[in-house]
This record gives sequence, structure tokens and C-alpha cells, in this order.
Amino acid sequence: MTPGLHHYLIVSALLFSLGLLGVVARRNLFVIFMGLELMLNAANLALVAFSRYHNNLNGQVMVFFIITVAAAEVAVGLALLVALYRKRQTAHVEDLTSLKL
Amino acid sequence: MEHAAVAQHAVESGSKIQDLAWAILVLPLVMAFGTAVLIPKNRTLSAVFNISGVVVAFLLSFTLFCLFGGQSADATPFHWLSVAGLDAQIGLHLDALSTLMLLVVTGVASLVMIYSTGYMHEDRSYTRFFSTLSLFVFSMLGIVLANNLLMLFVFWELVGVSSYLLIGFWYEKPSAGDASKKAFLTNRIGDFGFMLGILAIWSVAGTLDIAALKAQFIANPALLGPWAGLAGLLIFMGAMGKSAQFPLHVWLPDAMEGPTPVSALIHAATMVAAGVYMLCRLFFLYTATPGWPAALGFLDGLSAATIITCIGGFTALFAAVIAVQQDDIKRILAYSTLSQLGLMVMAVGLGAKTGDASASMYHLVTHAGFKAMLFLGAGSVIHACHHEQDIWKMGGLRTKMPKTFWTFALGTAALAGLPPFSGFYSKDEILAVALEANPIFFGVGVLVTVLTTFYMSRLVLVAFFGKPRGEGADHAHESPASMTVPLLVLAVPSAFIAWLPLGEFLSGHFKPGHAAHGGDILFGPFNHNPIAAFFGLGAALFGFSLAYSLYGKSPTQDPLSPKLGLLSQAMRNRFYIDEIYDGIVVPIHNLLSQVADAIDRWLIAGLAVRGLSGVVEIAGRALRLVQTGSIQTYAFLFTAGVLLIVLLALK
Amino acid sequence: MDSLNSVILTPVFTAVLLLLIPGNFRVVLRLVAILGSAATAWTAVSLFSRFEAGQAGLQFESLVPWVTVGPLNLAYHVGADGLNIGLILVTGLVGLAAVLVSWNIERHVKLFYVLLLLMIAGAMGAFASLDLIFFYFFNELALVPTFIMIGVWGRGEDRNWAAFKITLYLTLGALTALVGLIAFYVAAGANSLDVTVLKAHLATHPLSASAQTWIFPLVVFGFATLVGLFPFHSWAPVGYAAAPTATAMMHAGILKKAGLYAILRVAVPLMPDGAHRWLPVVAVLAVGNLLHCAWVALRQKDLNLLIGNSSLAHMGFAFLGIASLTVIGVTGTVLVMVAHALLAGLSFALSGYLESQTGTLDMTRMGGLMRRMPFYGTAMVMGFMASCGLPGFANFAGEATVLFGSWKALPWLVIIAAWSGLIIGAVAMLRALRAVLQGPEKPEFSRVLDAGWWRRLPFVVLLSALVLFGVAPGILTSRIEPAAKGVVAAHLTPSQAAESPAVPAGNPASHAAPAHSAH
Amino acid sequence: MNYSLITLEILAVLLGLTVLVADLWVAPATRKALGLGLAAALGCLLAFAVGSLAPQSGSAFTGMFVVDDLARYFKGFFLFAALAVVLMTVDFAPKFGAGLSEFFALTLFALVGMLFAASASDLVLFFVSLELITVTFIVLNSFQRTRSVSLEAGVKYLILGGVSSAFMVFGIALIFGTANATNLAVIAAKQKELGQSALFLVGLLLVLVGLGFKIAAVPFQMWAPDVYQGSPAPATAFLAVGSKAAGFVLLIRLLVGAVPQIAAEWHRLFVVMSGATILYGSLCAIPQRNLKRLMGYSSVANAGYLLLGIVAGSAAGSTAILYYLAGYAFTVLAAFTVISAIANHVESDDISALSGLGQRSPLLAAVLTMALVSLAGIPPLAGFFGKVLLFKSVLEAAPGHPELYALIAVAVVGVVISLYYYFGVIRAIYWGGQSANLSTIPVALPTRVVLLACVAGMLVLGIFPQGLMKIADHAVAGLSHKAAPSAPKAAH
Amino acid sequence: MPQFTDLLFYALAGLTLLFGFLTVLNPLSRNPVTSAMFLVLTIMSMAGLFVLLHAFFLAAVQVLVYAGAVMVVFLFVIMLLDLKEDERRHFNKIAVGLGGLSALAIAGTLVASIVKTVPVATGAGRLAEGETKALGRLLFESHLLPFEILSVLLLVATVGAILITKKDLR
Repeated sequence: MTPGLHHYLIVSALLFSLGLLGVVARRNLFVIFMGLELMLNAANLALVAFSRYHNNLNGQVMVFFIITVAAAEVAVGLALLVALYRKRQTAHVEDLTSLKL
Repeated sequence: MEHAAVAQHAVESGSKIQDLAWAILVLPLVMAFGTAVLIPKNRTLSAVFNISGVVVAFLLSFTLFCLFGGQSADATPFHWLSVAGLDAQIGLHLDALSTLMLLVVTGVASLVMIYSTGYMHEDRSYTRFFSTLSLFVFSMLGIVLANNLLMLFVFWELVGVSSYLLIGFWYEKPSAGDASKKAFLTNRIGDFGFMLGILAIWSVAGTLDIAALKAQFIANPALLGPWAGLAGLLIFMGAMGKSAQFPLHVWLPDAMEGPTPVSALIHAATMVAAGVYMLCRLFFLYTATPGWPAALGFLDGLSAATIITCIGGFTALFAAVIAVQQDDIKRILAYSTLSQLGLMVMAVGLGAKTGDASASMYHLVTHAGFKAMLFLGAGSVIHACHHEQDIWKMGGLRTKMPKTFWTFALGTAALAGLPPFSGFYSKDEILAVALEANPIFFGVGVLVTVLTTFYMSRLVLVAFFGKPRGEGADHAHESPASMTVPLLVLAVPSAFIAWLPLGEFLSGHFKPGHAAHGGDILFGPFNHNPIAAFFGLGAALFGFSLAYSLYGKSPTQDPLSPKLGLLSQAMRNRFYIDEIYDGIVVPIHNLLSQVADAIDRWLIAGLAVRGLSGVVEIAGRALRLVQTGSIQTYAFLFTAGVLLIVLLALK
Repeated sequence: MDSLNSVILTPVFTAVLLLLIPGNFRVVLRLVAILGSAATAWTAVSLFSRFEAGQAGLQFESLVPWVTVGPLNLAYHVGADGLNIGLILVTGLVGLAAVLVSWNIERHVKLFYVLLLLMIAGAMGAFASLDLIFFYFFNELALVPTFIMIGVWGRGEDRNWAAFKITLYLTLGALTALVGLIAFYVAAGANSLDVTVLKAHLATHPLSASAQTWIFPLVVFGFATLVGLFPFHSWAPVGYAAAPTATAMMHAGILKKAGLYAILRVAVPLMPDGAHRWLPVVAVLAVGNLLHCAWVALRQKDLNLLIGNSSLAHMGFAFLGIASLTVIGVTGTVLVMVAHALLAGLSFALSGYLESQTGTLDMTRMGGLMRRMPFYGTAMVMGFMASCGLPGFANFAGEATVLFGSWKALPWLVIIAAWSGLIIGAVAMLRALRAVLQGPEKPEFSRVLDAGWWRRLPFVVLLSALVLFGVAPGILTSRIEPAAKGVVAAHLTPSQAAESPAVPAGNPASHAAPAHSAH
Repeated sequence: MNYSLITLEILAVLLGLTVLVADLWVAPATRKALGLGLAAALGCLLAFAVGSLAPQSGSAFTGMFVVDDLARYFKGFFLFAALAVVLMTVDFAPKFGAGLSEFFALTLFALVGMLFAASASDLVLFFVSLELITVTFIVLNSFQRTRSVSLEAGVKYLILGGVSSAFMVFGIALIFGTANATNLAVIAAKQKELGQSALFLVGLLLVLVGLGFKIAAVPFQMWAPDVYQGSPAPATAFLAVGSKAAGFVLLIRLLVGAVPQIAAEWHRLFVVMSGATILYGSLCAIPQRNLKRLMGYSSVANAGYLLLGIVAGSAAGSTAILYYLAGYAFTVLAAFTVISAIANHVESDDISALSGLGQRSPLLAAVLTMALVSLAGIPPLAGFFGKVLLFKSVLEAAPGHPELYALIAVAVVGVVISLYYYFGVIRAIYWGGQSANLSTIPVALPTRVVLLACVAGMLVLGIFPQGLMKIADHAVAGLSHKAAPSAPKAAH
Repeated sequence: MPQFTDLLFYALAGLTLLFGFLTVLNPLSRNPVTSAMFLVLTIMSMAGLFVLLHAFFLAAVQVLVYAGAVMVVFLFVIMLLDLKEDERRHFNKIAVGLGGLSALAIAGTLVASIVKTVPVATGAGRLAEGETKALGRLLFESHLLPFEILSVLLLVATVGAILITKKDLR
């Protein structure tokens, strides 16, 4: 079958779910973070596919923005994780439960 | 604004001589208030003040009595409260009943107050006593003068509260406190019925004015229709309270905890007579066509008057029986009062058949005189014996206090119904009415007369004759003039008031134009109703001889008690009526209040409120367990939330 | 005539003035507070005396547009008629008394008086307001002061719980009523919450019976909670028992009446169908007040709890009068409200003074105090006698009027009410008098002092008002009656309407009424 | 294209850059002065934004950026919030040590994000401005990097914010794919046919997820209590006021402005969300002892009340949201100003730390009390009238929708419960517990200014609602014009 | 008749998903470094998909920025912190279960709505060519504003990253 928008979107949806799986299932903050990246990438894939099949380049512009935002988020996020690791010697969500109830 | 309206009204109609009644009414109030506010510390001045107030009231009453005699007149009223169909005035009505009653009240009150200057001399609350007494006089006069039902009720209540204050005058004595409470509450039960009666009458007749009501009743005796019987009985409940009719009689004996002058004025002469007075005033209710609502169909054939007669007769007999075995001088008098009130009430009920309650009213007047005198005499005795009230600890007082003795004996004779003293004539009227109406109640009357003479003779024989049996009696001596003078003054009317044509005067009120017996007053009874007169006299003599045979030899203990055995025990314990109240009525109310309190405490405040707040708090504590602090949990819940809203939105 | 504004603003300005005075100038603070409340009281008295009796319609009106955005049209609209002029008067008097009895407050004097004056202003505003949003606004003004006052100056271990309980209950009631009012606003479609506007609007565009049927209970039960209608009453006794004297006086005396006032002002006249449908329920619940609360009062050992419960029992009369839907009954209710305001103020002032002297309100520990405190004792006897409905005090006039007004409509309830008022109430009150004043003097109270001249003032003020209105209730009824006719105008049958001169025969409201009640 | 429309935003960015650069020359001791200067500049901006010189209505950047009454309303709102936060920070400075000017700069950049959000009329701008806000707040929340709770708050915001962004981005992608446009005006024009497309609806829902996260509505509320508790007080204040308001302005633009018909069909969803949010926030706050965490739950509950306006789905509902938000801003800023002022003296966020505040600082005690009272919706403060408007808007919509009555009942219950915990704090202030330390807490002048401004705001909004009501009404009126499907110009 | 590009799509899509799965839930290694490496591979295969979609510029950006810059930073930080301790921790089975469940549900929802809405055979019509020039025009003309805002965002990220990681206060 000739792959079309339909297929790209399904791949994108599955990729999104995989990212979500990482966020929910993993306890290492770095991996969780990577899961987030996967989710953003899934959106990128969907945008690019839409962009192509609807002949609307605006989607690609949006992808460009998303990549930038992701980079910024990664910068800040990693810095935060470093600071946290320095303070607590951990990058594990289980050790981050002093704020609760 | 209201005052302006009243003033304007007065200007329009011009001030009338009957407006003097206002002065009579207000004077004691002014005295009471003035004493309490202005001179609460000045003993002499307060006594002078209050006595003069009442005396002036008496003089004014006398003036009015002479001026208006048997006719009726109204003083300028003012609107107390007037909304839509409810028009309650404060207005004063003068007629034979009220003017006569004015005289009785102010007269006895004046004497009692004078007497009190001696009796209460050492009391530290001397001024309070006088002002409260004035307050009482004011309230009582209000009842006497009231021209409408609501005003009657108002003063009815005020009398109740003055009596409360006076019974509880020595509030430091626990028994006085309890007695005052009991008196007020028992009266309140009567008032409850009274109020409902007023409501029932008002809702049908649309007016509260007694004269207007009377006119309506005359025009249409079946005015109240099925409500007639109930309304009559409800109104009578008020009288039951004030006039201490069975089963609301329990407060009166206890009320003797008050100072003796109070007992004389309130619990012998005036307040307790208010019930009878009210029945006489609203007599038209009882002569109306009887009727009962469907729910009370079993009462068909009876009238309220019949029930009243029964209650009165029973009270008369019952109280007389109890009096026989009492040892406390004031309690004997109290039960005697009960018994006499019972007679009067019975007379009202019987009178309903003939449409004439004058016998009752007549007895009320005479009784007020001699019973007040008896109480004052008793007070004098108690005073002399250093507040000893047990007659078995007295004795031989005849010589030590002759003035007291003689007046007391005179009162006893009047009460026992010996001619030519007033009691004989008034009681004879009652017996005559009873004979005419219902022989059973005639029998009751005769029996009561026997018992009355018996216990009074017992009292006199034990307390005044023989030798002193107690310390108090040993050191007793005659009371000061302030006390004996009123006794002597009272002796005159109690002995001889019956020589005035009072009976005719009163019949004139009830049956205008009705021909009086006329003729010789002194021997009148023997002429127009010899059976009643002879039975009455015979009963009195029988009672006396019975008493003399038992107590003439000055025994140190009651010889009757062993003979009566258990009965005596029951009589001494007042047939356990108080115990029945204490054992049934009080616990029921306590139980109800306990249940209510439990509902409040556990069900509403506990289960509902605390429970609800607890549930909310637990819900909060449980719900926040969701906030585990773990990012993983949050991410999962977040995802679940996304799914949830997608489901909700897209179904 | 803008004096209605001045009774609201005087206490507010006094409160602001107090804020400017340093907290340690206690005497100055007290005097300023007293002067402020006295000025308020004086204005209230003068308003009352200038009020023209026998007139239907509003007097001393003043209107300032507040919010006019789009269709929404809310205004600060105050005015007096028979329903509220008496309440304004007693608010002034009880407010003055409450300030006077607070002389012995020692901690945070400034805060106390500021809060108290806010309560007075709130009550005044609530009674004067004709726009319901402002009514609500002013009524709620007292909530926070109540809470803080109970907490900071209250008494007893339970005051925490009591403070929360009273606050939550009152809020729940007020919010329910608020929802009802907003629903009413929406359903009426007059784009206004001004009672006068609503009345005129509803005369031509009557509210559907079904809407009335669900809005009426929201409004009425919401406000009834503020009054302590059974079974929404359990906040009151504990709240009052824990409250400082002045708060209890203001709350039990004045603020409680705001709920009743709102029912009379809004619910009954503007939603006649709802009233027909729901007032019988209210009447049945009033039995709970009359019997249940009176019985509960019997069991109390704490004087404040006794007063609190018996004051709830008195509210049964007020509800009864409303439920009767007669001119007499409603007039009686307003009378009861006025009288009970004075009485509750007096009662709590009495118990407050007692506690300041004996250090306790446990009646089982007291006794024989009459000897040491003759003036106080007399005042207490008078107050408690007024509470058991003794003629000569205003309460009797009110309760009797209610009984007369309700007899035909609700005879059984009248019987219960009479029993409650004449018997159960009397038992409770006399027991208290017996326990506190009568009996032998107790040595532990040998240092107890009678009220000095200065301290007598609040008692004298309240008692004189009680006696004045008891002796001449006509002063009040002549003012109330026209307004009471307005309240029940929609409920009168045509013949009754013709009888009452306040509602001319041509008035559309009276014509519309039978059509309503036909549902 | 009219670039002058973004004058305000440009000025704000420049101001942020100036602060960053100025930091190089300003001695550490005088950084507070920098804050005051910044506040003054923000004051000027605020005056500019609400004054007559403000940009006229219009749109720029191919309809992506609009300036209308709604935008102006929120710009004023955000500027005031930022101003208050900056002043509050001046007093809070010791806690931040050296990074003070960066904190100011970041606050300004977050403000820039909010200013753009207020004008965003295109999903791309939605996304970018929201991300600017999110990323800035990650830094602001973890600003006290020496406190591990602050870092934890930052991480939680980072991850959960990331998840929500991811959902939102995916949603935008789906919307873009189905509508073939990102401009709201275009979407509005097509909403009827788009309403048939499941993919579009899913996309819209995913965008709502992102906004739900911003406003902390159930079921996306989990982060709020933790982050509120851990973050430095000024950051929390800005988060509570600014970020939430940004979420709401976007929500209004999207739901009321662009897809009102679809929103009306999702009525049930909003009812459930609103009710659940109110109950969740209220219930969870009951046992709460930490003041900032309590404010977190309170913020959740308030999101629920604000959603009532969305549920109503009418102009009145949106007006109510705007009004309520304004009152909420004054109230929350006042509360956090007090909290941050106290934080300098009491090393604890626990409610018990407030004991004796009545004596220690009557001013702080009074302001906090008023703030809590206003939050509880009691007159004469702002919260009251806001709640009245919200309730009214829902009841107006209620006939025919019985579930709305249930929602109102839930809201009433929520208010009562909230009273319980708000008043619990008041109790702690005036009579709860014994405070060992009764020393006076000095209140610096800038803090005083903020407090007085907030109190004045609360009172004015409570007592004289007319002015702001009118403005809010106007702001919303403009919106419904735009919603009419005539406006769109070609987006590409 | 399947064309080469179609096969390429299936291959790349399969790889993307496989690498994606190995990134988040590698059953053989819990080491974040491994995850990071697989993420790089995922991104690379996605770049391939971009190429298939004629988004050449984005494919390049994807490889250069994402795989090149971002992931390097990732790896750098992970190695810097030396997260050995984490390897000892096992997967939380509950978490994995719940994660799988929610991922499945989300995937199901999304796929279902895609299947419902988007026809399998995308009809004819002009397909966009990812001309870089056109993209650049769009970026700097109609999307200038978001672009500029992103510059502020990057500034914030820079300042923030420095601030947060800075060891001691000045």
C-alpha cells in the first residue's frame, strides 16, 4: 500500500505514545526527558506530514519552532538536573518526593 | 404619636369622671416604680408612699362605687395595639362587679400594707416588699377594670408575676424559690388555656371587647357554635390556675412560703379570687348554648358550666379533707381557701343554670374579708411565736394575744358560716343555689361546711386554747398596733358586711330588674330558703361539736391521726398530688427535654454536623493522597486525565 | 432625607477613626467607639420618630446607581418602611449597648471596636437596603468580625469549633440564599435586584409558578439558616455561648433578624406561589424551634446556652407569623423581631456581666446572687420575664399578635407556640432565675459587685425600650401594619384586599393574586 | 503592517535586556535600587498600556497578533502583576543572593510571554508565547537553587510542563492538519465543518490539556501544590496570577472567540472539570498546614470557579472571568507579598509560623486576612462580586441544563469548605497557638506600597465594581465581534 | 506495486518506532546513555522520514540540531554526572504496566481518530515541496514574530541554564 498521510500520522501517534510510555514508566529523569523529546518529535512528524499533504509549509515552520523550543527546554532542563544532582546526588523521581500531600 | 392621638381623643370626648379609674389603676404602679427607682433605701418613706397610694386608690374607688353603683361606665380607652382585625385596647370598665371588687382589693390591700409595716419591720428588703405589693395591687386592679379579654390576660399575667415575686420574696430560702417557681408555672398552664380560649372567641366573634361580646351573646347565644364548650373550658383554665382549682391547685399551699401579709392579700383575698371574678365577668360564656366540636362529640349534652361545677365541687371537698390533717397554721388556711374557692367556682357553674352568679361573687367578697383577717391573724400568731407555724407547738395564745384571738375567732365563725357573720349569708346563697340546681352539689356544700367548721375549730382549739406546747408560744405576746389595728378594722366588714344588701346589689348586675328577696337581711336566709339555711347552720354546728369532742381537751398530739390511719397519712401528704406531678409530669417533660437535647447533641450537632465535617475532612485527607509527590504518578494521572476528557468530550 | 445613609456610615467612619488612633490609647478608643455608636443610635431614634406612621411606601429613600453595565442594573438603594424602621431603631440601641458592655475588653481593644462597629454598620446596611445585592453585601460584612471576635475574645474550650461552626453555617445559608437571589434575578428578568423595581416588574410579568417553586425554598431556607430554623439551628447556641458578650448581643439580637427580614422583604411578597407551596413546610419546621429548642433549653446548665436555645425557640414565633400569611401574623413577626432583638441583646448583656463577676456561667455553681446584686438581679428578672412572654414587655405584644394572626390558618401550631412560649420557656427561664438569683448566698461569690451606674446604662437602655414597646406596641404596629399589608398583599383574597386600605382595589397586584393562588 | 502594535512588548523586552546588562555595572548592594527602578519603568509601561497612548486596536503579522480590548485588559493585568512581583522581590532579595537582577530580567521575559499570549490569535503564537512562559518559570521556580525543594519544584514543573507542552503541540499539529490553518479567525470560520472531524476535536482537546495545565484545572492540577510550595514566594505569586491568567486569556480566545459552537457541545466536559476542580482544590486544602501549598490548592479551586465562566459560555461568563481574575490577582498578590515578607523573618511556610502575626505586624495580619476573606468570596472585597458574576452567568445559562444546578451546588459547597481552611489561617494569625517570638516584623516601603495597592484594589473591586465591570464588558464585547465568521483575512 | 520509497517508508517507520521503544524501555539496559544513543538513532530515522516527505531542510536541522547538538549535550551531562547508581534500580513493574496501559490508550485514541478522519488513500492534489527558500520566506515574513519571541526564549534558556548550574553565588 502506498504510504500516505494516514500512515505517517499513525507512526506519529505511535511515537507519541512511546514517548509517553517513557515518561510514565521510567524513573530516571534523563530518560523521562528523552521521552518528552520523543513526544515533541512525534508532533514534528505529524506536522511535516500534514505540511506535505496539505501543501502548507506553515507546518514546517512550526516544526522549526518546536525544535528550537525543545533545544531551549533541554538546555534549561539539563541545567536543572545537574543542579539537582549536585544537591541531592540523584536523578531519580523517587527521590524527588519531599513536596507532597 | 400614639400619646398625641390619645390626648386628642381625650380632648374630643372631654374628660369624664369615670376617668378617675385610670388614677386608681395607675397610682399603685407609680408608687411601685417610684419606690424602686427613687427611694430604694428609705424604709419609712417607701412605706408611707405605697400605703398612701393604695389608700388614695381605695378612697377613689369608694367615690366611684358611690357614683356609679350598679351602672356601667367606661373610662376613656387607648389603643394598645391595633392591626387589621385585631384591636386590643387598654380600657377600663366600671360596673357593679368591678367597683365592688375595686373596693375589696384596695381595701384589703390598704389594711395588709399597714399591717405589713409591723410584720415586716425587721426585714431588710422592706422597701422592695412595699413596691412589689403595689405592683401587685396595680396588676390586680387591671384585672378588675379590664374591659377586654386581651387586657384581662395581660393583667392576669402581671398578677402572676407579682405573685411570683412575692412568694419568692425571701428568695434565699430554697423552699421559697421553689414555691414561687411552682406558683408561676402552674398559673402559666392555666394561662395557656386562657390564651387559647381568647383566640377561639376572637376568631369567631371578631372582637375582644367584653361588653361587645356580651351584647353579641345576648343577641345570639349560639354565637360560638361548636366552640362554645371548648372556649368556655379554655377560659376556665385560666381561672383554674389563678383560683387554684384541682388539678392546678398545687401551687397555693406552697405559696404560703411568702410573707404572711402576702398570703393574706394575694393568696386569700384577691388574686385567687380573680379566677372567680373572671368567671363572673365572662359569665355570659357559660350561659350560652353549649356545643362541642366533632372531635369532642362525647361531651355532647354536657355544658362547660357542668364541668366547672364538678371541678369546683371536687376542689372544695378535696381541699377541705386535706385541711383536716394539716398542722401548719398557714397551710390549714390555704387549704381552706382552696376549698372556699372551690365552692365559689361551683356556685358559678350552678349559677349558669339560673343565669345568676351573684352567690359566688357574694361569697368572694365576704371571703376576701374574713380570710384576709384570718391570715393576718395567723401572721400575728406566727410573728409572736418567732416564726413558728406548727399549731401543735402553739397553744394557750388566747390569753397572750387577746386581740388576735378575738379577731381570729370572729374570722373562724364567719368562715364556718355561723350567723350573723358574713360567711353564713354568702355560703347560704351558694347552698340555696345548689339546692335549687342539683342536690348532689348541695350535699357537697353541706359536707364542705362540716369539714370547714371542723378544721377551723381544730385550729382555734389547738392553737389558742390549752397550754403552750413550744418555746415560741411560751414567749408569745401581743403584736404591735400596726398589726392589730388592721385586724380590728377588718373584723368589722368580715363580721357584718353581709348586713349590707350586697346580694341584691350583685343579682342586680347579673339579672337587671330582677326582684331581690328584699326584706330582713339578718334572717333573710331562713325566710326564703329555710332548708339551705338550716342545713348550713346545722353542718357548722356539727362540725364544731365534732372538733370540740376531739380537741376540746387540749391534747398534745392529734388524736384523729391514729384513728384515720392511712387516710390521715394520705391527707397529710395532700393525697400525693404533688408526688404525682413530680413523678409523672416532671419526668415526662424532663424526658422530652433530654430526648431533644440528645437529638441536638448527637443527631444534629453530632451525626449531621460533625459527621458531615468529618466526612469532608476525611475526603480531603484521602483525596490528597493522590498528591504522592512522585512525578511518575503525576504523569500517569495526567495521561489518565487526558483520556478522561477525551472520553467525556467525544463520548 | 439621607439619614439612613448616616446610620450606615457613622459606624464605618467611627471604625476608620479608631484605626487612626494608636492602639494603646484605650480610654480614647473606648470613648470614641461609644460616641460613634451613640451617634448612630441617636440617628436611628430620630429616624424612627420622624417616620410617619400609617403610611405605606418608603420613607427616607436614597438611591445611588452602583453597577450599570449592559443590562445589569444594581444600585445602592436604601429606604425605610414598616418592615425595617423598627429594626433600624433596635440596631442602634443594641449596638450602643454592645459597645457599652465591652468596656472591660482588655486585649486588642482597637481591633475589637473596629470589628464591632463594622457589625453595626453591616446590620444597619442590611436592614436599610432595598437592593438585594447590597442587602447580602451588608449582611455578610458581619461574618468575619464574628469569626475573629469569637476566636480572639471568646470564651470556653470549644470556641474554635464554635467559631468555625457559626461561620460555615452562616456562609452556607447565605450562599444558598445568594444562589436563590441570583436565580430569582435571572428568572425575573428585570435586570435588577432592587426590590421596588422587581415588584413593579413582577406585577406585569409574573414569575412562573414552577420557577417560584424551586427558587423560593433556596431563598427561604438559605435565609432561615441565618435565623436558626430547625434543623439548621445548631450553630446558634454554641456560637453564642462561645462569643464575647457584644458579639452575641449583635448576632443573636440583630443579625439573626436579617434573615427574617429578607424573607419578608423578598420571598413572601415577590414569590406568592412559592410561599403557598413552601410556607407550610416552614411552619412545620418552626415547630422544631418552638418545641425542640425550648426543650433543649431546659437541659442547659450554661446560661448562654440556655439563652441561645430559648432565643431559637422565639424564632419559631417569627416563622409562625410569616407562615400565617396574614397581616396580623406578619405584623406580629416584625414585632417579635424588634422585641427579640432587644431581648436577646439584653439577655446576653446580662449573662456577660454575670460572667465578668462570677467567672462562670455554669448555673449549677451559682445561687443567691440577688442579695449581692439587687440591680442586676432586677434587670435579670425583668429580662427573663420578658423572655417568657410577660405582658408589659414588647415580646408579649409580638408573640400575642403572632398567635392572633396565625390562629385561623394554623391552629395547631398556635397551640404548640403558646405552649412553648407560656410553659416551656417559662420553665427554662424560671429555673435559671432560681439557680442564679434565688437560694442561699454562696461564699465564693462574696466579692461579686452589682453593676455601677455606668454599667447600668446598657441594661437601662434595652429594658426601657422593651417596656416602651411592651406598654405601647401601637407605636410599632401603626408603622408596621401598612408594610405588612404589602407583604401579604398577593395572598389576600379579594374581600380581604378590599378591607385593607393600603392596597387600593385598582392595584393590579391584588387582581393578579387570585390568579396566582389558583395554581 | 502596523508594527507599532507591539510597542509594549518591544519595550518590555528592552527593559529585560537593560536589566540584564545593567547588572554588570550595578554593585550588589544597590541591586534593590535596580528593582525599584525597574518597578518605576514597569509603572510607566502600565500607564502606557492602559492610557490613551496605548496601541489602537488592530492586528499584525498576518492576523497572528491582535490588539483588542481583551488583549489590552490582560496586558494591563500582566503588567500590574509583574510590577507587584518586582516590588515584592525587592523585599525578598536576601533569599536570592546574587541572582537578583536575573530574577528581575526573567520576570520581565515571562511578562513578555504573557503580553504576547494576551494578543495571540494564532496557534503558533499560542505555542511560542506559552513556551516562553513555561521555560521562564522553570528557571524562576528553581531559582533558589540552594534549597532542594526549589529545585524539586523546578523539575516537576519542567517534566509535567513538558508533558503538557507535548500534548499541546501534538494537538496543534492535529488542528493544523485538519483545519489547514493555525489562525483562530480561520478556524472560527470553519468551525462548523471542523466540528465533524474527530481528529480536529482531539487536537482541540489536546490544546485544552495544555491550557488546563496552565490554569491548574483537574485533572491537570497535580503539579500546582508541589510547585507552589517549593518555589520562591515571588515566583509562585507570578505563577499563580500571571500564568493562570495567560491560560485563561488563551482559553477565552480559543473557546469563546474561535470555537463557541464546539465549546457549547462540550458543555458537560466543562461542567465536570469545573466541579471536580472546585471540589479537589477545596477538599485537599482542608488538612493542609503549609501556607504556600494551601495557596496551591486554593489556586486549583479558584481555577474551578473561573471555569464556571467557561461553562456559562456566554459573554457574561467571560466578563465574569475577567472580573474575577482581576480580583484574584489583587488578592493573591497581597497574600504572597505577605508570605514573602514573613519568609524573611520566619524560616517556615507552615501556618503555625503565622501565630502571633496579629501582634507582630498588624498590617501584614490585616492584609493577609483581607486577602483570605476575599478569596473566600465575602463582601466587601473583590472576591465577592466576582463570584456573584460567575454564579449569575451560570444560572443564566442554567434553564434547560439541570447539571448546571448541580454545579452551582458544588460551587457553594466548595466556597463553604474553602472558608474552613481560609479561616483556619485567619485563626492562626489572631489566636492560634502560642508564638515564642513576638518581635515586630518590619515591613519595607516597597512591600507596603504593594500591600496598599492590593488592598485598595480588593476594596475598589468589591465596593465599586462599576469601572472594571465596564472595561471587562467591553473587552469581551470585542471578542464576540471577532467570533463572527466574517473577519478572517487570508492567513497565508 | 510497491515502490522503493514505499518500502523505505515502512523501513524507516519501523526503525523509528523500534528505536523509540528502545529509547524509553530498553529491556536490556537501563542505562540512560543507551537510551540517549537510541534516541539519536530515532531522530536519525525520523530525519529519513522527513526526507521522504520532502522536508529536506528540516531533515538537515533534525540531524544537525537534534542529533548533533541537543543529544550531545544530553550525553555530555549524563556522562558528567556519572549516573551509575541508577543502573542498579530495576524497572518499577507497576509503573511500566501503567505506562504501557496509558500509552496504549493514548495511541488507541489517536489512531482511532486518525483512522476515522483521514482516508487511507490520500487523494491527489498538490504535494508541498519543502523548498528551503519558501520556508525561509515564511519564517521571516509571516512568522517573524514567533521567531523573534523564540530568540527571547533562547536568551532565557541561556541565562537560566547559567544561573541554575552556577555553583556559588557571586
